[in-house]
Amino acid sequence: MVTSLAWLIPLFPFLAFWLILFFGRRLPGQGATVAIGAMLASAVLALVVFFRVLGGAVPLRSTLDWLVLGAQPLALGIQVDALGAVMLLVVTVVGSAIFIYSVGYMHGDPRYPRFFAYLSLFAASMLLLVLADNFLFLYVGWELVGLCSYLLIGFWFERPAAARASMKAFITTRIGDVFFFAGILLLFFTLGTLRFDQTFAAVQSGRLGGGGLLAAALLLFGGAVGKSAQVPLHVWLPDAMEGPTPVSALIHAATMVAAGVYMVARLFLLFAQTPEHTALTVVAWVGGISAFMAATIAVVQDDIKRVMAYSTISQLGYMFLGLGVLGYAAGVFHLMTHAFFKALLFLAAGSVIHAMGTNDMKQMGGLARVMPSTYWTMLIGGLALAGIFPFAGFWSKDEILTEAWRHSPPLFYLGLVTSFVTAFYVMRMMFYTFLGERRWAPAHGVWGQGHEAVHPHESPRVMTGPLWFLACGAALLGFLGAPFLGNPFGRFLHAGEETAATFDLRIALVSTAVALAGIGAAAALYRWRWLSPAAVRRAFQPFSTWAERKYYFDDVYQWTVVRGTVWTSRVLRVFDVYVVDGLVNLIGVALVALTRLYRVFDLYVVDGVVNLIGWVAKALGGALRVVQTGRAENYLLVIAIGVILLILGGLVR
Amino acid sequence: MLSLMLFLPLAGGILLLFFRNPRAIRGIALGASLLSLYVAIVLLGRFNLRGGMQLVESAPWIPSVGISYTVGLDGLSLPLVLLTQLLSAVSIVYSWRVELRLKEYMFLLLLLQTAMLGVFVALDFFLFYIFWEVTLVPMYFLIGIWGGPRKEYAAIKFFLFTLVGSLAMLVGILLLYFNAQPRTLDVLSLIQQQPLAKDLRLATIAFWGFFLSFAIKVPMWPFHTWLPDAHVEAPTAGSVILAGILLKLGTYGFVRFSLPLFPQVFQQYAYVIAILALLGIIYGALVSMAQMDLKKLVAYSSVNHMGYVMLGVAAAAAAYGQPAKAQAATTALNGAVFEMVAHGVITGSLFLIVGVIYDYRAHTRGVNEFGGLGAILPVYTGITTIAMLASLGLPGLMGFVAEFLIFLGAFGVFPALAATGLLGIIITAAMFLWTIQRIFLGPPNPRWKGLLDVDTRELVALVPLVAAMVIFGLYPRPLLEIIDTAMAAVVAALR
Amino acid sequence: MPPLGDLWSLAPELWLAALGLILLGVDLLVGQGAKRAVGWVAVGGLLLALLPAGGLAASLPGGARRIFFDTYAVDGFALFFKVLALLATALVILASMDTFRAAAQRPEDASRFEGEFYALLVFTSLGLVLMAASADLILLALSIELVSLTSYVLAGYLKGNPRSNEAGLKYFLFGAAASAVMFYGFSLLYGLTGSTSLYVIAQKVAQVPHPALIVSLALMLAGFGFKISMVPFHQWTPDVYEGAPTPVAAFLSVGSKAAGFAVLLRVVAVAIAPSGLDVVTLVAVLSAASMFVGNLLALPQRNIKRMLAYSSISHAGFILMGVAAFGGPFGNSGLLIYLFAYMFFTLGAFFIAALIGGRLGSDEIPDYAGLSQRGPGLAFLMALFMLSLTGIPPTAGFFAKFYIFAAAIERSPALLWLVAAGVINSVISLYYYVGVIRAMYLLPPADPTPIRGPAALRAALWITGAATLLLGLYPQPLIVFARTASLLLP
Amino acid sequence: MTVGLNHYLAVSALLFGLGLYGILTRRNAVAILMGIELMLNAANINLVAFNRYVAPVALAGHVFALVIITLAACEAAVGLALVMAVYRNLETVHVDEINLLKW
Amino acid sequence: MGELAAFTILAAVTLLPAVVVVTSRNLVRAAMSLIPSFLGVTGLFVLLQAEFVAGIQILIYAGAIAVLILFVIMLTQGGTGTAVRQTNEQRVVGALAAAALTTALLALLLRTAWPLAAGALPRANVAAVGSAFLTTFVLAFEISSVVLLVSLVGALVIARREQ
Repeated sequence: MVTSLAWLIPLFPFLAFWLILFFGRRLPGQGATVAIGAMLASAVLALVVFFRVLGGAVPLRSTLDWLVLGAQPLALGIQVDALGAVMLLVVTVVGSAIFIYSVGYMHGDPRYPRFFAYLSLFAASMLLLVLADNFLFLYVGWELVGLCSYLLIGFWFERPAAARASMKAFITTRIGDVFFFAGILLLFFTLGTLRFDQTFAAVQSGRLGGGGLLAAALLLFGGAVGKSAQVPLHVWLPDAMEGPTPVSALIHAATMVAAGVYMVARLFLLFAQTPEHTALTVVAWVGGISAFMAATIAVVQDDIKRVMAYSTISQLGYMFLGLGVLGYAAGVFHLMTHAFFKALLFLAAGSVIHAMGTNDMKQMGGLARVMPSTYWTMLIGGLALAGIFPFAGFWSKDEILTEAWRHSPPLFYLGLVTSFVTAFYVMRMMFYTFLGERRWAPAHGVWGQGHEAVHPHESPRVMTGPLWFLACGAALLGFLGAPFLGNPFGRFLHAGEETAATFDLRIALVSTAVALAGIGAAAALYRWRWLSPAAVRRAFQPFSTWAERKYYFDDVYQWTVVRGTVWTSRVLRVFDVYVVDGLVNLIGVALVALTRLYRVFDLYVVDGVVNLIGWVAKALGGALRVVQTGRAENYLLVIAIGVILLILGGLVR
Repeated sequence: MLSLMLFLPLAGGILLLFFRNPRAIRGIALGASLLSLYVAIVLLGRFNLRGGMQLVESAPWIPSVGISYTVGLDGLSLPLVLLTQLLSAVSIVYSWRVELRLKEYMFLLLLLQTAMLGVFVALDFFLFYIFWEVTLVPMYFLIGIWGGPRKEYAAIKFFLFTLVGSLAMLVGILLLYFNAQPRTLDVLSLIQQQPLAKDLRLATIAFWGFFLSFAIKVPMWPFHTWLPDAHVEAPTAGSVILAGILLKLGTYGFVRFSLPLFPQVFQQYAYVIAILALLGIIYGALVSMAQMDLKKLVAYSSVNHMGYVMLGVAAAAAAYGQPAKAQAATTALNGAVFEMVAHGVITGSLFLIVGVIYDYRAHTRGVNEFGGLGAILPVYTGITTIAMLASLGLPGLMGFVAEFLIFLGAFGVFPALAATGLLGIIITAAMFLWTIQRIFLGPPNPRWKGLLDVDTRELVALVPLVAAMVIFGLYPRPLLEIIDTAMAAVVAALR
Repeated sequence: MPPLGDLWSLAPELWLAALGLILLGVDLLVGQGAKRAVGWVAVGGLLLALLPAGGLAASLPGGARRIFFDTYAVDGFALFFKVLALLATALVILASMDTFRAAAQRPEDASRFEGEFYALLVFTSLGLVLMAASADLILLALSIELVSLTSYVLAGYLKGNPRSNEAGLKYFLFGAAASAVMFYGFSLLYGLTGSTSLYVIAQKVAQVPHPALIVSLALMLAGFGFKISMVPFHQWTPDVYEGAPTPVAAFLSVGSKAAGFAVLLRVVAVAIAPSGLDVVTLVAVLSAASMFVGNLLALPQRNIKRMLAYSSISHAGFILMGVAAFGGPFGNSGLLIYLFAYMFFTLGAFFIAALIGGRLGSDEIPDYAGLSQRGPGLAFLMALFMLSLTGIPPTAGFFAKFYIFAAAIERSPALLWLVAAGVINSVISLYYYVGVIRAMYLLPPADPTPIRGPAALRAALWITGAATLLLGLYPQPLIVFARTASLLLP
Repeated sequence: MTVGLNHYLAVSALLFGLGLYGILTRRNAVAILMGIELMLNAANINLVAFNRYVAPVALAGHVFALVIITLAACEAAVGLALVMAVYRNLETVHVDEINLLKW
Repeated sequence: MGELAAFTILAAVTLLPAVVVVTSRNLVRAAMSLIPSFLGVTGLFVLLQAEFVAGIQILIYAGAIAVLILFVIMLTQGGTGTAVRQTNEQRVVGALAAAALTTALLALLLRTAWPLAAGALPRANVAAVGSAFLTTFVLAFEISSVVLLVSLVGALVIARREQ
């Protein structure tokens, strides 16, 4: 019964999508009400399912014959285990908050209903992905999530930047997807199943091991790298900020990027079975490097959303790092807490942008007084991100660092440095935005006298409400992983097993100290102004230039992959017109030249076998025509020669 | 019943010759087409999923030569018949506004419909060949009379290319005929007899005869050069039928004839054919990307998609005699046939979409001349986006299921080739998204301010196709179940 | 004295001879304005001749006979060609009536010898019938010359027209030379076997020394090749077809070609084949050469009659494929089926050319532009004939080609190359046949006035059109007829 | 040495060759016709000679020769009529000047 | 011996005028030369005991055909006279082709083992030919008459002027 209910969880938003798509403005609240209603209904169902799982029914399953192959139905379906239940809750709850917030944020947009339709589809796809008990559904959800991000990033497609960004996002992630797909194919080819449980069983029984398994795992991880924007496929994420802010929140918190982490977590058993955890080591290092690199780039961004974007890459890196060092629970825990505080940060940033009409932090300042709700909630989010006790981020990040320390000290140090940088850029952002002097001119009445003329205001309730709700989550959820409460989250995730991860006070202290140092450094530069940021920047040459140029990833891709493909395709087109088609002609022309046929034929004939026939045949015909002189004596001669030839031919045989 | 379905359109076509009133002509054309579609649906109702070849109707025709009129349906032909019916009806609806030589136009469309249906249901090689060739004639006229600026060139090129192949196939058919005991042109009994199994030299000749015919029709790389010309110059309905159905004749031939009749030879050359398919996949996608003409772009994407189909077929062929690979072969074949239907629906709708903007609105197909249409034509944008997404293989839409199955199966046989083929998926995605971006996104181009969105007639033509994409994309089982039994039988026969 | 029964078997021939005389007589009786009546009498008479032919057919299952001391065959094969010749002649006469009417408008083409024209056609038809049935070299020589002599006259019939003069003279010179060469070949064959009877020759030919036989064969082939427009004895064809009155060209392309093939088959495939010469390869090479030369030369043509002439050469190549494939159920009847089918669509195409030529005063293909609007029925029929000439189903041309390819493949895998040549040539031929369709359907008319033919011509056209389609869709009766006919070839 | 078949064949072949030379090199249509007549005569010599030496019992050769003589007469009549018709219109009987029809 | 002498003379009478026929620049002389050539052939026929054929040969060839040809040459004066070139441009090639074919004929025919049969021709030759025409070749006889009739009609149609 409950498992059948689980089908409804993605179905509600999916139906909402079609409803809104077709009936749009005629629906209550121009479709927003439908979308939110569906989302809340899903959230309620998710809760029901969650408690069911909590009650011990693990995992819940339900299958459906999606197609038949060789007269055998391919039974595919959904399952809910602890991981799934947690993710369902995160997606539906955070999603609901973002939906509600959007009502305010998107107010007055000409494609308002469309926006909610896409959001619903986005949520539905993500929920399908989470519920999948097999690679196919996982992949379907995975791709649909990508589609929705494409649609939503490019929602304001009139802006060329948005259109470009949406395409970049889709194609970059699709490159990852192809690896993912190849991984699926490899697994299906060797194991003959698409179901997770059967795959795990087969892997554990050793039917696929060693290099094959490693290859499969790495291919699958390739998908995660694309989806979760890890180095080197992270380039799409910052550009994706061209989408409306709620979209960014949804992408960064609950759906798109979380999918990659979720996938690795879901397939953790498979990754863990690779020889000497090689696959996990790769995961961890990719995560660690992404975390550090993205954090350093975030430091030099002036666009408030881009700061967030790089922060997301960085935090996702943390999650992978956690998973990679065998901190299964830690990674997933961070995924959950991050969902809350990052959604919060984005929505708050959206609130700021909504008020200011710009993304540029350098044109803000002193907003704390104007928009207190936003300020305070964002501060909570910021502290959670920085990993300050007792906010949610502290607990999850701490757990990851503890695991790292136990399994890979170099990664621990990398994480630690990153945590300093994280705290630094978060506070830099807060100082730029909310504190200090105003760097904007108050409005003088008529809007449009210049871009400085803005009138910042607190956002409406429909936007601040979700902010506060998420702030509560960001502040309190960490305690689910608190050691003194017995780490209930970890136990739940491990289905009651005793977990190895334990709290290490020394690490907690060190990381807190590092985070505080980061905050202090930020304050020193941007609040107390002991040092000029420019001077610091110079001091850190060439490091800072690298960070500003985003480690040149975009440039390299532009010059190699993008131009490479475009040029190849152009060259091939020319090739197609002139060579493949022309080759036959060439033979024709050569033949014409060879036989010295002097008739001139239409030069426009540049194409195809038709023209081979055209050229050669007409040329031959022209040449033969010369024999057809119209003079009887020639004809008679041909009779004689013909007879002679026939005699000769007959004799020779 | 099957014959009724088969000849209804032709009967309608002949009937409308006696009318002058354009409305009557259109009405008769659509009526005949829909009636035939209705009969097809009735037949679908009678179709037994496990029944193999069924609803067979047979009558002696030219007994002296062993030719009979035999038609029948199985899981391979039924989906293609339905596709034909659907696209033909859609084409007639779309062509409602054609005024130039309307009577001839509708007659040719209906004749074409009968011919295409005939190819799919014929179970006698002579009958098959007649229908196969008859498809060329109306198409020649459709391109030649109602086509674009280079219509004459495109029409004759199409005709010549495909005729080369057809005649090569005729030689193959005759080789089969004379080696059968007793001599017959009945497809089923020839498949059962395997007349050329004992003489591989002749079998090879016959195989390549068939191959040439089908490969030109598909078209496989490097026989594809007729396709862009024909597609671009054909009128919209012509392009729809050309891409949606006529290309399928080739792949249908591979599955229906080449695979069961010459399994050994096909296996021998499967790798070569798979490489050609792969070239088609990547080449088609890349060349399509560079096109500035929307129709050409869609045309080259067909080269890419038909490459997938051929990859699946080649994979199945390579699995001959290897029971261990039977599962992969079945999967690949299922995918290939599913892709035939999917490509028909998707590319058919894409050509309609191009027609909508070109025929009655902008009168240009230059990809770069548009921009920002998304704000001006929201419905049109939506439909186009769905179709293009389906074409690039987005899950939840029809194209994905097909590509998924093909790769799933092909990977079991040609891992390296299949993996390389995945590149095509990326390029196709990039190509279509870039196209969407250039046409629909960005600031609205003031030049197109006054364009009207899709009208009812066009919606009636497009919605069934889009619905099919979504429905079979989400739940492919009904369609796949029909296909699967037939494909399992083909593979079983290969062992 | 020969038994009287022999005369009964000769009833169609006798009736034709009588008909010719009757026509000459009727011509004297009717006035200058009503010469068409002679034509109608001729058509009626020819159809009447089908009756005794039918009676013969009924008596045939009793066995093929040789009458007049084995010089004349009364067999299915001969009967088949009788029917073919009678039908072709009747159709040509139907079409000629319009040609004379149209020619009367142009002073250089006007002729007051319309009645004699029909009589000569009937005599030619008699010649064709005799050719197909002659089993003796002497009779062959006579009947071939009967056809030739009348044909020379018919080709040059428009005496005021220099082109017709030229066609007649060229045809005569070429034909007379070819005949002289052929007669020399006949004389050698007689010397080698001591008999003029084909049956005796067939028995004795196995002992004949090959070099001399080759010489004889080569010399004879000049004569036969001339009749069937086979390369390298084809060169008169385009000039004569272009210059001759169009119905005459049609008649040459169908009637004398068919009879030529009948002779070729009787002499080469029946009488010479037992010698052990590799006749198959020889004929196959000639077949391929004819196909290629005919087709390649047809490509650049703009004059419809010249184009059809070259097409006629290439079709001779296709039919020769049937000669090469002789032997076996397909091979024996392939040639018959091809010729019979070919008759209808070739006649049809020429008739339309005659009609258009008469109306427009031009035989240039570009002048066919927009015919689909000026005469939809005509254009449709012409398109049908063109497709049939190419061999596109469901036309008679397709079935004929199918059958002849089948015959070649059945004969021997060694003939596959010839089939391949046939395939290539079919494709080449599409190009120029479709050129006509293109002009009619794809190009706009220069002058939109409708074109309609008179009733007689329309009847001829619809008969040929219907036959073209019917034989394509349901060739079974034709196959039965042709197979029975070929079985009875002794 | 007696006269044998080969003697006659040699004469016949030479006569044939002369006739052929005539039709190949003459430009006057009537002259070409004369060449053709020579070739026909060559055939007749063959026929009669073969009748004498190969098949003396029946007289097929003689009959054949007579038929060919008849045909030669007919050809001459028709051919010369055509030459006259051409001459009337074109005022030439030279075949290399009669080529309205070509290619 | 006498037979050989007769043969040689007749062969010369046949062939030498024939050379004139095909080479003379004067067409009247060429046509006139036809007559001795035809008479030579007649002589050969006699030598071969074909008296009836010989008779017809004189009547038709030497009598009718040669005269007819002369007649037409006179009528078409444009083509006669020594001033006009009588050979065409392909004289050399034509000569070569004729020579080649003649050589081939001589080489192959003279070397052939003909199936020579002993036995003599019927004595009463003329009557025998007549009876052959009325028995075995009766059909040929009948057709010959048709051919003659048709040629006559045809020649008349062509030769007569249109009004």
